[in-house]
Amino acid sequence: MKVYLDYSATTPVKPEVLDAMLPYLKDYYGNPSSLHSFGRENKKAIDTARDQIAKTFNAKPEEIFFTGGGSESDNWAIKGVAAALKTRGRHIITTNIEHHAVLHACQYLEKEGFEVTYLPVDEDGLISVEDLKNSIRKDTILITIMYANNEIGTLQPIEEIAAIAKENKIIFHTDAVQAYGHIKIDTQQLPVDMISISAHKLYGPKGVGALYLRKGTKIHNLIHGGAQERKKRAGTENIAGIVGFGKAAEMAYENLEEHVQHLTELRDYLLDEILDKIPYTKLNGHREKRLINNVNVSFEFIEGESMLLSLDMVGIAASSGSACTSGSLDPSHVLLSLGLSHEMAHGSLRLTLGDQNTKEEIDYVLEQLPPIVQRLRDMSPLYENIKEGVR
Amino acid sequence: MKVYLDYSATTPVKPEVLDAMLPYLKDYYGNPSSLHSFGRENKKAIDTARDQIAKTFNAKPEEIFFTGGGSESDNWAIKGVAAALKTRGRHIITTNIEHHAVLHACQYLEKEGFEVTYLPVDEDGLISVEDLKNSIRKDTILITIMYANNEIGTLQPIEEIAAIAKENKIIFHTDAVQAYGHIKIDTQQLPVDMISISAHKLYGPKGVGALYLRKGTKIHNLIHGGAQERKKRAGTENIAGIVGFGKAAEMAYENLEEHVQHLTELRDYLLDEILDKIPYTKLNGHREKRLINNVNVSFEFIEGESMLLSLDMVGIAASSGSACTSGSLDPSHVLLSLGLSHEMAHGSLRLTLGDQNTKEEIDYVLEQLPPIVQRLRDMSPLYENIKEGVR
Amino acid sequence: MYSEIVMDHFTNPRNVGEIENADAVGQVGNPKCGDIMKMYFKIEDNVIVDVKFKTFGCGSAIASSSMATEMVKGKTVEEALALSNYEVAKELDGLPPAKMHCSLLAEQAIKSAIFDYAQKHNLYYKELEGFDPDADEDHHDHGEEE
Amino acid sequence: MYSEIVMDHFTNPRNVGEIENADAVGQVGNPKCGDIMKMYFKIEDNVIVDVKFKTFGCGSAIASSSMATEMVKGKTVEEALALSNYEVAKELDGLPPAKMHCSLLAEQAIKSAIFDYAQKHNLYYKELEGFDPDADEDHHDHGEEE
Ligand SMILES: Cc1ncc(COP(=O)(O)O)c(C=O)c1O
Ligand SMILES: Cc1ncc(COP(=O)(O)O)c(C=O)c1O
Repeated sequence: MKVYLDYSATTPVKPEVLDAMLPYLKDYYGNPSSLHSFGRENKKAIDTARDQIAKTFNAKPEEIFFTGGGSESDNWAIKGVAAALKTRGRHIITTNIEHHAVLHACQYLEKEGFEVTYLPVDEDGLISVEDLKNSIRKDTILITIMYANNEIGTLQPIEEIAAIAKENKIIFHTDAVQAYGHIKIDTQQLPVDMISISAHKLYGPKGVGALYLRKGTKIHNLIHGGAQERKKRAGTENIAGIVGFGKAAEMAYENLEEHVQHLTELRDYLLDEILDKIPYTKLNGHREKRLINNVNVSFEFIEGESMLLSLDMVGIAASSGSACTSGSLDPSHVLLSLGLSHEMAHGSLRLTLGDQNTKEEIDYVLEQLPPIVQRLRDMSPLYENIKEGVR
Repeated sequence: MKVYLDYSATTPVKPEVLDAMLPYLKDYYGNPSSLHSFGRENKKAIDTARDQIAKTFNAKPEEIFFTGGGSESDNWAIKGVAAALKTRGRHIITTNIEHHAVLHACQYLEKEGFEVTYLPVDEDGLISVEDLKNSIRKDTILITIMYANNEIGTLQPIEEIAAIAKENKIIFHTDAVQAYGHIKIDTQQLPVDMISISAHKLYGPKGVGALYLRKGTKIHNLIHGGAQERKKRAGTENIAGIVGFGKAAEMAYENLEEHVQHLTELRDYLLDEILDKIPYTKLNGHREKRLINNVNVSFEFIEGESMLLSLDMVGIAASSGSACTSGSLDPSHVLLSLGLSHEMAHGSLRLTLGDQNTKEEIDYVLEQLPPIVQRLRDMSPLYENIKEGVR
Repeated sequence: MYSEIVMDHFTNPRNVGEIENADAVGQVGNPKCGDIMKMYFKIEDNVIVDVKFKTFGCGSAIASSSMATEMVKGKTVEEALALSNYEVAKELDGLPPAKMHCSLLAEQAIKSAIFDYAQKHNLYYKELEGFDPDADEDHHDHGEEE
Repeated sequence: MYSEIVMDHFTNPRNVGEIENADAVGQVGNPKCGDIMKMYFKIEDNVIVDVKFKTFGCGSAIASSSMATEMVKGKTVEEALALSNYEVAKELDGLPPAKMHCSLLAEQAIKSAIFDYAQKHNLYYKELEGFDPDADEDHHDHGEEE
């Protein structure tokens, strides 16, 4: 049995999405900037995709700009606003648990003379709204706080954050790469100025993303050049990718309720059973304020990569915040920010669900996982004392 | 009859390229950064594509970095080096006839405190090597000069330019988006530090490009985030696009000689016949030092867009440097840099050939074009005097 | 990009040509901007009985000339002067934002021709007050498109 | 990512466990870095006659422990001391660059156990000069990959 439980890493392209894309990889190859018939069709296709995505945000099509992915959107939003407003101020507020695309962009700006406040999070991964208020300064030009965390699934109090930003007239960006497709974001209700999204997280193709940019938001380009994307993002458009993104977004929001119910049920089942069946296990992230498809737990005494390898051998695809899975020296900065010990962070397992998952698959995981954990614990020098009742 | 003669704008994806891509849009959907079997396949596919492209440059695979297109590559190269070396100097040398991705990136840097020398070109579109030498200053940190011009097809004296850059220890970047696939660039011979390329110009997909970055070249990231592309370009990889790019590059260089011969013959035939058949017509760009697939001519007394529309109606896809085709106020900066009058720049027609073109198609164009030009001239107030022999 | 009516007037432009000994000739635009329009009127009893044009320019410039000449034919000089570029664009079933200036050029070509007529015959038209046929104003209103 | 031999040793690790009343016990690594290796030796007549290990760590750490224990079993103490991490990695048919430190950890676990043995029996080994079993050196040599 093959069970893919790494949907937060990336998703398969839905057949309908691929079908929508294929004509633009075959017959409609003209450059959308061209005048002739070969190009005109493609211009229309991009407009359609832009409409599809704008609709999911209850936004205007002119507020959607296509990019090469979520990382580009994040970098553009953050560096673009920083560059545009640097004479007004050089202070940025973000959190400790952002995706690296945000975190490393902010760290880069620090080297270039900006100051960044990294808000801490509590043990569930939530920032404190009070902290946010207190960190605002006269020279704060940007608040960038993710909607949903990619590792632990925690959802931030986005409405409150957006309201605070608005009250203080500070541009507010949210990395919604993980939230998009699971949660309805209404830009008429939520005073957010910029939203990053990425197609491959919601059954669209890899290498295409978008930035929602509220009309009037001051920003510099990240990629200068031709007049594409209303002169804000140059480069011949990835038409097939954009068409696929539009279709995927439309499909996600057409079936949102069903999708939410299905995944929430599966997630709760999986999570409760794991916590019930496997001792010395801890949930990471908030129990309620979490993505509908995210299960993240730490198993004491064992390390994540060896768990992933063992799961992979029985056909289960998952991920972990262990340093050993990333080639970095430290385990996940997100898990450490929750106050987890290095050991517990190394022992984390992330299972993220998707529309294709079934109860049978979850049962299979629940059958395979406990012996794997036990086998690794039996091999672990950290487990010795436990068996003997000593701690 | 449908004749596509706008291959420099973009090319169709070759069937073999699409075939190579499809598995990565269907079955192999894992994230290459993932440890499990779903991800591992994709990591290998990216490595293969990197090898394929490295080979065309006679370079090391670690010197190839995938991007979201030619524009991103250009922006990264220019802004990345500028940022990395700004304490050493703030002077950049480029030309008047670069693609907007280079030109606008440079203009942006000017606003940010850099100084840019834009080398002029002669009537054929060639820079003077003497000019280049004279413009070098102590604080020059980057020379960025395109290999082949996208509008007029002129090839710069790249070997000499690279040698001068090397002699002066200045980083040299070339935008080879148009040259790649037509010309062999050997990085063991040519001392170039950075090369921008784009897949959709050589029968690959849109929205994927690459930057050749010679080992040791100092550069900052344009897109920060995850550890992809050896930490130099973040973002989940556009695997299908990258695989397609690799395949397209391999195919282009496998058949290079044949391709060069075929296109050169067709180009010369088309060009000579046009100049022969249609009076008051001028070749734009250098007659010999030009891309094998580029024909660019100006027809006096008429405007380009109306030509394109007329050609489009008989199934011929072409492009023009007229302002009326671009929504900008001025006609092509490239044509004006050659010393062309606005009128002549507006009257330009670019026909760019590709592997699929046949002699029959060219004959069809040669049959359709003269009456179109004549009809528009007959409507033009600028042509009145000519008919009467007055000028 | 263009409406069917624009394409029709571009493909089969009405009233192309010159009028020998025209009563009024006007020319606007310049090659720098990529469009020049020249109009010739035959005027009898204050009525434009014939009209011809020559245009150097893009598809919408040609179509606008063609449509504008159709619209003023048979009209009185005053009626012709009252014609606005929006009416021309409307009759063409709209023009892309970046191309609206082409219709303006047509309006100005008409005014320019009537200016010529007024000067020859020492006539005064309120609508031409302040009109300068040689003004090289930036009539471009190119949108951000593309 | 891993060779077949690594996967074999990860899936069926040799010598997992503890030795009661072991002659030598050594532990290296710390949970911060994500790997801890503990080795137990039974030594008779200067020969390692039995060896067991426990490892908290990634696949290559477990495989390295398994391979290293196989390699020292039956060797003299001096021979065991001479074992380098490169030999362990080589026997495993290579390790990814980012995982080479796991083989180093195995080498150090052996040294640490022998250090314990030397201390208990007041023995001197040239190879252990300067060896500090509690040193928390940054043995990571992660590559730039990923
Ligand atoms: C010379 C040149 N440079 C850069 C580019 C930009 O490439 P892309 O459209 O892939 O961003 C192009 C083509 O559009 C080009 O012709
Ligand atoms: C929260 C978050 N932000 C940004 C990204 C980056 O998106 P992409 O991989 O499309 O560049 C990801 C996923 O990788 C993510 O989960």
